Amino acid sequence: MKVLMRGNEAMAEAAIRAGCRTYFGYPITPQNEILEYMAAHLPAVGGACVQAESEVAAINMCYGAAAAGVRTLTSSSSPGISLKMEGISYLAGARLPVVIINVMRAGPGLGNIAPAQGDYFQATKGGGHGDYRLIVLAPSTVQEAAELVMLAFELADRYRVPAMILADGMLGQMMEPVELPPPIPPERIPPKPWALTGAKGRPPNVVSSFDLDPHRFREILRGLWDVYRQIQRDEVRWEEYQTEDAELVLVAYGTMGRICRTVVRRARREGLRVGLFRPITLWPFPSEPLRRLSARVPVFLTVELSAGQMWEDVRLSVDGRAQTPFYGELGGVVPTPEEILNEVKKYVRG
Amino acid sequence: MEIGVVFAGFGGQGILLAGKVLAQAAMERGFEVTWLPSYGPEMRGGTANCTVVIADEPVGSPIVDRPQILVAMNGPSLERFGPRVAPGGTIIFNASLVSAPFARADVRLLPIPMNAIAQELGEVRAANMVALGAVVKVLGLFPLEAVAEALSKELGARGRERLLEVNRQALLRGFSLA
Amino acid sequence: MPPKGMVVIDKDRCKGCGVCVATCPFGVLALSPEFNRYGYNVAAMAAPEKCTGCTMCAQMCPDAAIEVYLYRPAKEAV
Amino acid sequence: MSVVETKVPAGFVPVYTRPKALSDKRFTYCPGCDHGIITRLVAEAIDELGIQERTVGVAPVGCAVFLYEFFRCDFAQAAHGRACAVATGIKRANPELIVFTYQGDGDLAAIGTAETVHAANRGENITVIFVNNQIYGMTGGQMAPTTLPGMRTTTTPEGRDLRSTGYPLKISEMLAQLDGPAYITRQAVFDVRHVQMARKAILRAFRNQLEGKGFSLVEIVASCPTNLRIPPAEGVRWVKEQALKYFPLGDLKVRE
Repeated sequence: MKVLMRGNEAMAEAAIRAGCRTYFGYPITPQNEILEYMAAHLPAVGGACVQAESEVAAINMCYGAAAAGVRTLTSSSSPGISLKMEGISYLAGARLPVVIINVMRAGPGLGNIAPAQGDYFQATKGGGHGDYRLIVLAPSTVQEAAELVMLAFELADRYRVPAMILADGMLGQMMEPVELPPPIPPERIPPKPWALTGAKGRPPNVVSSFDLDPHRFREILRGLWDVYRQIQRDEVRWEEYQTEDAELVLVAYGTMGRICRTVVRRARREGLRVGLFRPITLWPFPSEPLRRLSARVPVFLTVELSAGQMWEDVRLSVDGRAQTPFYGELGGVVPTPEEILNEVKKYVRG
Repeated sequence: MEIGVVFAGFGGQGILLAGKVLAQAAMERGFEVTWLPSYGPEMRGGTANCTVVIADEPVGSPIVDRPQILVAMNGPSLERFGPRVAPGGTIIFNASLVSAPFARADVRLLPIPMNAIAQELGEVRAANMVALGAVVKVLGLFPLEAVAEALSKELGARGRERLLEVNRQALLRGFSLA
Repeated sequence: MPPKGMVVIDKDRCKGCGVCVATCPFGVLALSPEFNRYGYNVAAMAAPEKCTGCTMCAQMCPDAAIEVYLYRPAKEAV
Repeated sequence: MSVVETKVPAGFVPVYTRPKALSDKRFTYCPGCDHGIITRLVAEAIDELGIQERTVGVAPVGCAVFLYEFFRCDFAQAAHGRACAVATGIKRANPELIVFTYQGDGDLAAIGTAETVHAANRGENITVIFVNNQIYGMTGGQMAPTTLPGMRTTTTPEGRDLRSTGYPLKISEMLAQLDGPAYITRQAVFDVRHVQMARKAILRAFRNQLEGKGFSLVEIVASCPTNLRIPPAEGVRWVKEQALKYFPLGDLKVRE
């Protein structure tokens, strides 16, 4: 059954359905509904929701809960995610599966609360200190947001890495019909023999990101990067729309992806052969499919609510085989389909 | 087909609710739909607005620069959003609160004394439903009953069934005036 | 007659800090001139006959290196 | 003189043995460091309450960073200062676990002040062991929030100047003002009598958790002979004659 649901609330409900039983967060617009939803609904399923004293505390509470073997979520918006970065680096180092939702707003600094995509670098290139990556999933509809939250818990557990949902204020605040996936039965959540459950009948478990011996630590990180390579091989997700005969492919993610879908439809109506390539996993970035596409598409127009961040990954993927112009907006301004279509028309003619 | 409707007014006028009920009704009638509120630092007493997009294919942007329909429940909203309404569109404005008529030749201007009607019905907070009734008529996509059903769901969910009847009346009045 | 008590000091844990030596009210312990493998002059019973098994040295040991025993032949028989 | 008595002659029975909750790992603390006594007291409390198989420790950043190697129980290594937040997460995820943090003054009273105060204020049902030795030991003797007035450290080479660096932070007094905590006490380990009192306090702090009483914190005024550049055995005098002037011992809050 479809229900009309706000993006933030759909993501929160999806987390509960994914078996998330602890949530730690701190108020920041435009994602407060996640914290509020969890406060209202987690206790009913035997879970715990704590409004933490800071983002720093919240992410470290997640660290504890994940170490205890329980599925756990935190959410915030850009400035709050910056504060969480210390903890996120520790999660990556200690191999803890935590799902982090970033409902992006415009920055840098306090910026404003309007939708933006300026945290792409932070999300996909590490963000915190050290050699690590996050699985980064970018939903473009409320439906997809719910589904990707559930997937994020699954992937985080499977690979023992933190995973991030990179949404924005538009997606968090909008309501859209959504068909919520059914709850995951507890027995389908994989056991975690490494978790801190009390050293009963087994040697003690230690959750740590600490190793003073460079050679031993190198081996640990090599193991981590083996996992990352496996993720890069097996978990790349993207969507192509009308790319078959396209003379220009728009590359956009998240809410810009859905707006660009409208652009494609309008362009096609005008006889312009335009397609859309929408990365769903921002890390791992779908470089290979984009590279394949670049063998026959002459122009890739990247559209972002930023000064051009994903654009760098697009250019690395296309690697000079096609033109790679950029169109972006800053400060929380969202371009209209008309504006993007006008940009498209600089490169293709009907 | 993709129609953008903007509801705008003071915080507390039921702007977000009116939009949500419209979106709910459209969804129940099989349309693609999005609802996007203005979200800002002000909680009460400021301005509020929301955008509903109703379409027959997946909605691209939930933000609408040129809405086909504007509901302006106060003067500032009319001034702010009135110029943005697409040519050929409709501006439904609250004649109870807006004294200076908004002049635009390329749109249909629909003055409705929303507060006066609601007060007459004994529930001044139902002014938003008067407006919504008018929107449904202008849209012409589904019967008023669809909105009444959605509203009863919404009010039921909020434990305010007693308000249902007066709100139905308000919807009817708005619908008949449009 | 054997002493009332005795201590067993884990040679490798002892860091020769001397806290036990300073603590012992009966002068049982002293730092030995011998090194353990970490290079510390470890504590040892210099006057074992004076040990009462009071456990004060063990309670003060910062390395949990001292175990204390009491002479209780009767109890053992029981 | 024999260096080590390895064999226990017949007729001797143990009256004081190494706690079972400790692993075989040698402590990595400096010679004479009070950390070793405090670590052992925690292990003794775990033994006495029989909770080793349900205890999860949270190790800090500081001289006790390797704490997880010293215990035979599950452990999480926390980021600097975040131990109380990590402990909160563990406890909320699984309230059956007995969760304790073990933190120094830099970790708990500087970078982790917020996490500590708010865990205390929530009455989080955890046990916090707070080792206050008035200095950053692990990083080489810099000024801590609890550094005494006039005390020389590597960052206060002329002695701590109250006008520019403020006063020793009295965490226990601060926390005792809150309604949340169940038990706030300040202890020391400079002699046997105080070790025994500290032992009782730690035991009580764990027992409080078992009984669901809420947040319990045992501050222990300690010395850092290495960074004070004094012989280990003189740490006793330091604590007695200097530190206790600013950090008087005793219970600051006891909620029955």
